[in-house]
Amino acid sequence: MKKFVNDPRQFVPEMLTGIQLASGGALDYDPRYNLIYRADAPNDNKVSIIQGSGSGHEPAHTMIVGKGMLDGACPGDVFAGPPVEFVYETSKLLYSPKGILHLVNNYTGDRTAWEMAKEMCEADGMKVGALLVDDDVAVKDSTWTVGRRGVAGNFFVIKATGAASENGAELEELVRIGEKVIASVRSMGIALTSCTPPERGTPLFEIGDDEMEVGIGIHGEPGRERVKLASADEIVDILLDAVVGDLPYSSGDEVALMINGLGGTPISEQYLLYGIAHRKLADQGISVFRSYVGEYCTSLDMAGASLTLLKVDNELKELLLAPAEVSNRIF
Amino acid sequence: MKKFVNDPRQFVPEMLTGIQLASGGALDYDPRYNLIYRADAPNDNKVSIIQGSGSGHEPAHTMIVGKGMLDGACPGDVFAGPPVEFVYETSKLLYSPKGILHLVNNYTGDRTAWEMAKEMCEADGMKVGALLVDDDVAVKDSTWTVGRRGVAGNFFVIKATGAASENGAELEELVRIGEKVIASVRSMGIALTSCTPPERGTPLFEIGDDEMEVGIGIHGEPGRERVKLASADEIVDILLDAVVGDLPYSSGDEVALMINGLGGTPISEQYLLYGIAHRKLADQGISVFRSYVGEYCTSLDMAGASLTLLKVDNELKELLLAPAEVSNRIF
Amino acid sequence: MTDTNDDVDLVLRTMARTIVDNAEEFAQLDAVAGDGDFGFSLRNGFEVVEADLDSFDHTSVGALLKKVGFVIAGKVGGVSGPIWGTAFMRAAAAAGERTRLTGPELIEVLRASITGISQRGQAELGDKTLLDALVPAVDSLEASIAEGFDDGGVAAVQKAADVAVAAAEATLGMLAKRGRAAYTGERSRASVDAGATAIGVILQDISAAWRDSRQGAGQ
Amino acid sequence: MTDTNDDVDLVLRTMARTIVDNAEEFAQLDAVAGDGDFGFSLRNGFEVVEADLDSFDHTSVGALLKKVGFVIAGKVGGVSGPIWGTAFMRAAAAAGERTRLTGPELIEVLRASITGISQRGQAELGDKTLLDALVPAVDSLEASIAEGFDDGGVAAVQKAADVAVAAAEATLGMLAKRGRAAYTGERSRASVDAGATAIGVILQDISAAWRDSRQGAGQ
Ligand SMILES: Nc1ncnc2c1ncn2[C@@H]1O[C@H](COP(=O)(O)OP(=O)(O)O)[C@@H](O)[C@H]1O
Ligand SMILES: Nc1ncnc2c1ncn2[C@@H]1O[C@H](COP(=O)(O)OP(=O)(O)O)[C@@H](O)[C@H]1O
Ligand SMILES: [Mg+2]
Ligand SMILES: [Mg+2]
Ligand SMILES: [Mg+2]
Ligand SMILES: [Mg+2]
Repeated sequence: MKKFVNDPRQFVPEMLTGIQLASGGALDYDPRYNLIYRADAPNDNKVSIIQGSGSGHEPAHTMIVGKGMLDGACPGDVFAGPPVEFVYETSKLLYSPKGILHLVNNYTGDRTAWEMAKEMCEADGMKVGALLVDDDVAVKDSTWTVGRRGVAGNFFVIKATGAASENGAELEELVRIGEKVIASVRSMGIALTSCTPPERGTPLFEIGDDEMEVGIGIHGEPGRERVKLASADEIVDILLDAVVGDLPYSSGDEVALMINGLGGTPISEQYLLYGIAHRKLADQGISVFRSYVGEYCTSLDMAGASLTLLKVDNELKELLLAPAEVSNRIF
Repeated sequence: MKKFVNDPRQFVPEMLTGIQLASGGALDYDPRYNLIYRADAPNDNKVSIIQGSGSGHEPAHTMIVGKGMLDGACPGDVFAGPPVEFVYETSKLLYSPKGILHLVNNYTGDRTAWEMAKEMCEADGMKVGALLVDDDVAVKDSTWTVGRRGVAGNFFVIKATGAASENGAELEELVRIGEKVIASVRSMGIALTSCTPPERGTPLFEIGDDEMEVGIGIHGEPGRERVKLASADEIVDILLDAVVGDLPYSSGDEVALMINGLGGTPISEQYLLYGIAHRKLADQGISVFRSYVGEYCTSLDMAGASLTLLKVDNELKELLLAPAEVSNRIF
Repeated sequence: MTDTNDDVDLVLRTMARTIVDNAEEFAQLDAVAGDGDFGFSLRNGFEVVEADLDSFDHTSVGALLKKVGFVIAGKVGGVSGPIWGTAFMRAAAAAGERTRLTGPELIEVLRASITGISQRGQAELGDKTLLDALVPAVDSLEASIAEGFDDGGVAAVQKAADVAVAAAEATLGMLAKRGRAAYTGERSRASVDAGATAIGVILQDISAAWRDSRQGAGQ
Repeated sequence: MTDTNDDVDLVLRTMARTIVDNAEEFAQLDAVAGDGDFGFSLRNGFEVVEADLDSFDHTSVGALLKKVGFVIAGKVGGVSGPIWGTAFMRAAAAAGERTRLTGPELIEVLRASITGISQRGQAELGDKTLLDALVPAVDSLEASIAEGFDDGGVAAVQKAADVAVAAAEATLGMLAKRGRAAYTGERSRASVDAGATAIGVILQDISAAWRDSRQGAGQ
């Protein structure tokens, strides 16, 4: 296994320690619940916003805790949603009199833990809002399925609700905004390689040198189908067809366009994909309001990328442009 | 080859097109010289700062063009410094009456091209300053060697001179500041895997599953030595010993600490390394003024990381904290 | 017949050991169509159960199982935390303050677990989850208890374990409707369910421990 | 003897073709201890030379070589751009407006190239660069010219090419003091220098083309 790691079972705690130390005092770390939180949270004047899925998707979500984003994140182990206890205790620790918002990615593990914790919080008299993120169009959505997965589009839910919360919005308002984002955001990913959880030490699946997984999840679970490796142009076509056709997005729409690296794909390739996608969208009359290129929601060291579109209106534009500060920064 | 690419020979132009399109009008692109530059450059009221090494090190340097950073970057092909013509023409296009600053990484190819171009510019009557970045302690520095390589420490040279230039500093002042940074910054890297240039299509070197390259360069050229894969703790020890011992940095020093991912190593591992390094430095009485964790100067898809220390004084602290805007952003 | 509480203790101890010992193998089963964390997640809870079992409140079956449920919900992530946690908590509620359970009472407790899992996971029999091994095993045990036995249940438990293993093997070819494997659609048919397989392995070990305890008791 | 300008054109054309054809191989040689771009970088320039050669100013040897030098400096990145660009520009300056060069004049032009490379790269003979093949080849040619020949130089060029190949092979075991290979220290001894090897390959192809041109002329 080619990783920078000590004891693989300490991978998550050691990473979280690094996040805290890198924050220059902006963040605190509670090792009992894998919890990274704003040193100034809870803030009586704003609704607290928390999230926690599996680890291994960094920077989501522990590295995007900060002003205008999350107040706290309490992930589970690599690719395992947090135990109920993490969520319940985090909710109590970060509870604001204005309420607390649970941002939940739609996986059965995450959902059940967050639902159980929400019930426990409400039994304690806490005011809890919840949003279920499910932007991955690779998964069929119907009442008898487990529904779509939450993937990179999650970033926009955090960004929008985080900005609104910073402005003092009430819990109901945040839920409305979050639901608007969720209704307007769609994603799909393609993997070129598998990924290796530190404790496992070997790739989660084998894949040929000339193959790729279309509609990949972010946990090394296999994708929708395996096909021959294609050119960047063809790959963008596959992604755009699936994503644009789903909402659908149509001529005249303004969108945020995100190319998200899955962890092992260099930024150079991500920008190459971005350029192609931007031009192909323009050809369809869909104009990009703002670009997002980089790693937002990864799958450990997987080589691959996902494409996310968010249809924006004036309210969302303003929230996207609002300032924010996270530990995962450049300057 | 597991890459998002169309014609490999168009890799660099297609990536640069993506950078321009993602910039929302902040950047322009001149395909004749692989040139990405600020749409508002040259600015008569500030010295222009340009750089250009090989491609394949993104975000360095084309993705860190912007306010408070570079005015332009004109890289060559993957791992090849720019032809003289790129540098000369870029210098002319971005020339400001206050002068132009050439930031050069110390590789023979880069240096010769930039020196030739500088002579040509000066023959035209232009005022040109030059800084030679050589922070890699893995390479022995002596008069009969080619000298140290310029690696991730380069970021700090850009950040400091970029901020000062934005404040209106004169060319001589920028050279002084840059030289101070260069005198105070040291780096070393370790690779866990090789990297694959798009046109070549196969890794530049073979490396065993239980091996790592210590003192790796950023072009897939082999490192100082190949040793058995070690734990994250041991790796940080190797890096810190080499880097701290070189300047040397000593108890009471304040530093900027950078963990730079080489392209294929996920951000989770980078933060894990950061936490270890931060604590080990504290043990030596060296305190971290500010953290930098992420990809700053990569080697395509290489799994690996480098550690950079910059000793800071009040002047450098202020320059590091000054605002900056680049296309490679999170929000 | 020994005290039920002792039996529950034995079962928990056996189960915990099996899970700790098979963490990698169970994780590997989950890697085929899932995300490879199943065994590691379960272990995070059951290694605490194993280490701390002696200190848990043993005054009643309900008290003991409740504590186990809390540990699981506190330590186990992913779908397994809520699923297994709920299973133990519902069993605890059904067992209540009793220290002895009759055969039919045991079945009632196990049924409460199953209902809990089914509700929590919104999963039904045939959805290709651990229920597909657990339910037939409990059915088998119920039938054996109804028939009656004079070996302390040694054969009945073994039969239930065998039924579980066979049922787990029969998940090969099934379409996953719940869990991460469901994302892969038709591709999920190519592998067995990790949770169901784990139930088979755990029940085999419980059966062996049960036999040892009964033979030990008989000597 | 044909017009020198025609010979220069022939040499340039041959060289360009060899470089384009061997781009991957030359890049591979550079990958061992360097960064694997050498062949691709050279090709970026010489494919333009090949495509546009007819349109270049052929009024003098100096004019032709100068244009080639400009193309190389404009298109070739890495150390090879300045090195090869300088080599052609210095050769151009030495050749000047002449259209014919005597043997000794040719050697003078080649020496000017070598000096240019050496100055530009701050490299000396023995530093394990292309100089280690180029210098002995030019030495050999100079000696052959001094001895005189009556085959239009066919044997002399072949001998120089053979000397270059042998010298390139002899870079195996040498310690690299310049170029990226120098970063690897003692490890650099394990491979031949890419630039020197390329010189050998190019000279062999030039020799073959030279022989064809002279035999063609002789028929
Ligand atoms: N909705 C569900 N209801 C009941 N059991 C489930 C459900 N989903 C998955 N399982 C069981 O849990 C196992 C996977 O557990 P685990 O790996 O911890 O979950 P995940 O990684 O998907 O969060 C599956 O093999 C299956 O037996
Ligand atoms: N300083 C130097 N002076 C002369 N020739 C050099 C020098 N450095 C390298 N070379 C030659 O150039 C070749 C490498 O060229 P290239 O790959 O383009 O350079 P790089 O990738 O290091 O910029 C080497 O094999 C060597 O023959
Ligand atoms: Mg999981
Ligand atoms: Mg190079
Ligand atoms: Mg799983
Ligand atoms: Mg090279």
